[in-house]
Amino acid sequence: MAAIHFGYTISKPRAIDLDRNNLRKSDEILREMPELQTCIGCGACTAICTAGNLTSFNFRKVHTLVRRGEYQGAYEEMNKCMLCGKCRLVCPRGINTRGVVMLIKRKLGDF
Amino acid sequence: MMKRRSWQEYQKEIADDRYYYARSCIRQNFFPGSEKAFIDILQNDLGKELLDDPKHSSCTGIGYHSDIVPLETIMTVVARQFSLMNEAGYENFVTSCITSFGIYCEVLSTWNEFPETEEKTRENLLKATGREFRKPASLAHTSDVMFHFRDQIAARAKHRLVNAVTGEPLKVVEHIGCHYAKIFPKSGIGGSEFPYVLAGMIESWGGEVVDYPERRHCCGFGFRNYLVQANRGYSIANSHKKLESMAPYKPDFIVANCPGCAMFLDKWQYTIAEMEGTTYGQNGHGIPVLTYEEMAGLVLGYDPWALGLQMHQVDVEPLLDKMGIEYDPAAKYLGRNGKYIGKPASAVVNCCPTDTIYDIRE
Amino acid sequence: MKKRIIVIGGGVAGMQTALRLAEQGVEPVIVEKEPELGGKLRGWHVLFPSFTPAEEVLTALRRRVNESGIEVLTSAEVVGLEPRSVRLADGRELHGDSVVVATGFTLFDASIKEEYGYGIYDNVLTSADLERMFNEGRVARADGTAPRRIAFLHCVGSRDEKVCQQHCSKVCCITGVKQAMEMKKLFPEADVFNFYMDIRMFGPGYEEMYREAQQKYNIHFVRGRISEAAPTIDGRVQIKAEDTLTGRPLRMSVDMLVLLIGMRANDDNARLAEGAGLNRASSGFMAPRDLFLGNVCSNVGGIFYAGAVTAPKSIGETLNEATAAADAAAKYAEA
Amino acid sequence: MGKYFDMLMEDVRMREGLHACMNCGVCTGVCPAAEFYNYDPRQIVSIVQTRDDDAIEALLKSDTIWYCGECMSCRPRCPRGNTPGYVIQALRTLSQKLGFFVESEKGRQQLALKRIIGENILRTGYCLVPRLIKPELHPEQGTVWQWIYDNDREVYGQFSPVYMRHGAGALRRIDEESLDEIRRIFDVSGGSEMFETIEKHSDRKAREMGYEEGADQQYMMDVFCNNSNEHY
Repeated sequence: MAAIHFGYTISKPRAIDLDRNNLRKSDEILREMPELQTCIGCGACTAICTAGNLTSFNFRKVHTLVRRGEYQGAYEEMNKCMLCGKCRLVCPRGINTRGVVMLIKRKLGDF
Repeated sequence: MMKRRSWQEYQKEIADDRYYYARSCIRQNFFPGSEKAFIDILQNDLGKELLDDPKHSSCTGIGYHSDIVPLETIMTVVARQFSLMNEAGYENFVTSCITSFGIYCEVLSTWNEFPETEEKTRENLLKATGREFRKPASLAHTSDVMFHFRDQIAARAKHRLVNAVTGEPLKVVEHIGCHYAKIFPKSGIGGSEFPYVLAGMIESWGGEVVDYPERRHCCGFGFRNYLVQANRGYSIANSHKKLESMAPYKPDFIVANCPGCAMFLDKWQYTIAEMEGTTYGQNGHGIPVLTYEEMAGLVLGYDPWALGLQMHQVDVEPLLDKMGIEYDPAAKYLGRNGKYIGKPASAVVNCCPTDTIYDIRE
Repeated sequence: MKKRIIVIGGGVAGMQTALRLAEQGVEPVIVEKEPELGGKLRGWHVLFPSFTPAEEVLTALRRRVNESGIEVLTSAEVVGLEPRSVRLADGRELHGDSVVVATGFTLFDASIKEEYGYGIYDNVLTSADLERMFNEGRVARADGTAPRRIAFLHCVGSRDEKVCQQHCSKVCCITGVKQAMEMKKLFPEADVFNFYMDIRMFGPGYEEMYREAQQKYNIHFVRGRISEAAPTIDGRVQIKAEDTLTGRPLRMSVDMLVLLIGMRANDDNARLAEGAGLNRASSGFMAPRDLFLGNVCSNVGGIFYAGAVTAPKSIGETLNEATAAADAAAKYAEA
Repeated sequence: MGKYFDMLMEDVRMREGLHACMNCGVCTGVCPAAEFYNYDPRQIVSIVQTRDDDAIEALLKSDTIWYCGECMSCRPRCPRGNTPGYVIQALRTLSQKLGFFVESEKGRQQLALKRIIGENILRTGYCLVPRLIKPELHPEQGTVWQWIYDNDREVYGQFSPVYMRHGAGALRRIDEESLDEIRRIFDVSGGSEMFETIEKHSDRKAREMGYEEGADQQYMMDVFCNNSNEHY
């Protein structure tokens, strides 16, 4: 095949594709910490987040992505967390958010 | 067959005769044979009157959707087209382009919703050209007109959209083109979710419509996303997504409403093959893509090369063979009066036979 | 002589109104357009948040109506009303001392939301279809197999200007949670998703039920309205939405898509309102005289409202309101 | 607060396209651009409806508003009757008027569009003509297009009696009088002014970026071809 220089390549889709994503890790995480499933997406954790006020870290977004099987970069993101624990104080569902950070880091260290 | 019923709720008045015809930038460039076929079918097969006015122009819609032509400007260009139509004594405007059709719908609706914009347009047109205008009595896309006469065409059919050997209906993917009904669902036959304009032709002429997951997805033209080379990854990715989604249904061909979509669904098959070696279609030589004029022309027995099917990148011969259409393979790439002008270089989705006769039955 | 009050509609609201009237020593007459009493509750399976069988409530109400000797006209459609009379489609005219309108609502026709392909694609069903399946004891995909992945979509025919239903239908959120739990009980291995914009848990025990659905049943909630549904080659349904909490498009195929259809105003509200000089809200539902001190009264003396004829309501709320409406109507009739 | 919002609201497309968004995401769910770019039309509408000047100015200067393909797939679905695509069109128009478009890679591409499509409209009366689609700039058009391009008179001559000549038919040359009318329409309705604005700001930016000749052919080809790949 003659190599033609097109000047671009086919863009990769960025939709979350739940037919393709492997939810095994996500299921493991939810099994260890079922309370995470009770998140109502209110965003209080992210609003109060010390790291989030200094960096682009968005705890709600990252753990939601993990629950959808989107693990890429989650470990690095969770490393931005300073483990101050304020999020746990504000969570209206009483989720051990700090524990969620630790758990995701432990489970997804190799992603 | 798809359980489409809702289309009957989206009907529109389509004029029976006397059309003022507006050409399409993309269709005349890539499918000049389709525009010719439309005129020939209307005038010769159906005995209708149509004016091809040399004074009309582009609607400038590609410029508008590339955001370099302002709304006020395009409204005035549209007003000039209407003025030309008035001058010629016509009142049924038909346009050969989906982008244009969307533009005309949008302009008429904007004038209706915001009357001050119509006033301003009249002022601009008068100042620029000394012209005045009346709005058309009816506005249609050329495919609407073809749909309108689908039964007459079926009655004169020389070929049907069926496999000539097995008698099975051909499986057809229809692609509507976003601006046909997504902007103004009531302006398209069948509305925006289950448009019936092409499906109606396909069913009338013996074929079977394929519904597939990404049926409603955009071809990916995206104006600036194709026109600027740096952005073409978006454009090809969207067509790629559609082709991947339709491939498992093994369609015999794709028919497109919009000339841009027809061109992209054809050309991107070539590019995808060159870029990553993926080919579609039963024999790995691509899924043929037709315009609806070409589809109608084949049904009516027009010669494939007179319809301009040689201008497609993906070979159409497998489809012609399935339909049992006689054609001269050697005449495919000839110039005017049978002049030999060389042939395109061969590619994965274009076998470009030099002396072989293409026959899928082998 | 006993005062006589005409109750239009023999659903939950109408039956409870009539029972209360009878209790107060008034003579009610129920006018029902269907051949039997029960209204929309017929065909429903169990009620949130307690999973009480609908049949239990319905049977009790019917039995009491029967035992109270309340006069019931079935297959009788009302075409016009005044404070002291009601005109039927067959030309009959009924007279009384006041009227309670308890004509309820109409379920939204999901096929109007064409992008979801209801009536076109197999395995796209409505919440009402699902209740019927529960009642029939056979919940399955069109080909008879068990669903392994189910999506519920909230707000179908509610909060949607495109279909002229701007109001919230109120009960669909909790219905979605309830049905998701029922599905999970039937198909423990299935993944169940709820696509929502807001989860409106307005009643006692509802929020707790939502939490239980999340934690105990592992039902997934995705904040995003489904944009479209399309068929896949293997007879499933592909859905697209935005996962708004991550800001990314989300796509998946499911074995079953359940549309939680909303409650809309009856078409004949307009005609009844016009004939009697009654006010309607912009949603098409009848408008009470005011929303606080006169919420079971109409703007016309002698005409009262009970239940979902004025707005979407739960069964419990409807029963309470019917009692209030009966009292107000009786008071008017006695005066 | 609200200056840019008010300017946007002068555009009828904003009045038609933005009522009140409830962030349901149906637009993003079907958006072809959201599928392939780091792009979310819902968030654009959400930002615009805050009316916050700083936030809107940042949008006007960003790549974000240039990803949309204007397919309008968002329009028939919005439960609030909004059209995010119209909001984008209004943002783009304002970004060009204010000269903010040159502050982003994708925005700078407007110069190429103006020079390729815009000038062709004034020259020929059509957005594109075969001679414009040069195979070296359009390798994806494939081998057949190359053959057509090389033999245009022979190929088009079969379908049009007037290829590049006056008269009625496909790809004809439009008469001068009509072309003059179109040019005057551009003059009186703001089209020409838009072209000049794009040129002016592009030239300024080109010099700022170190193109000594300003927005020359080299600059145009660079904006046409270069992709930082930071958009996904």
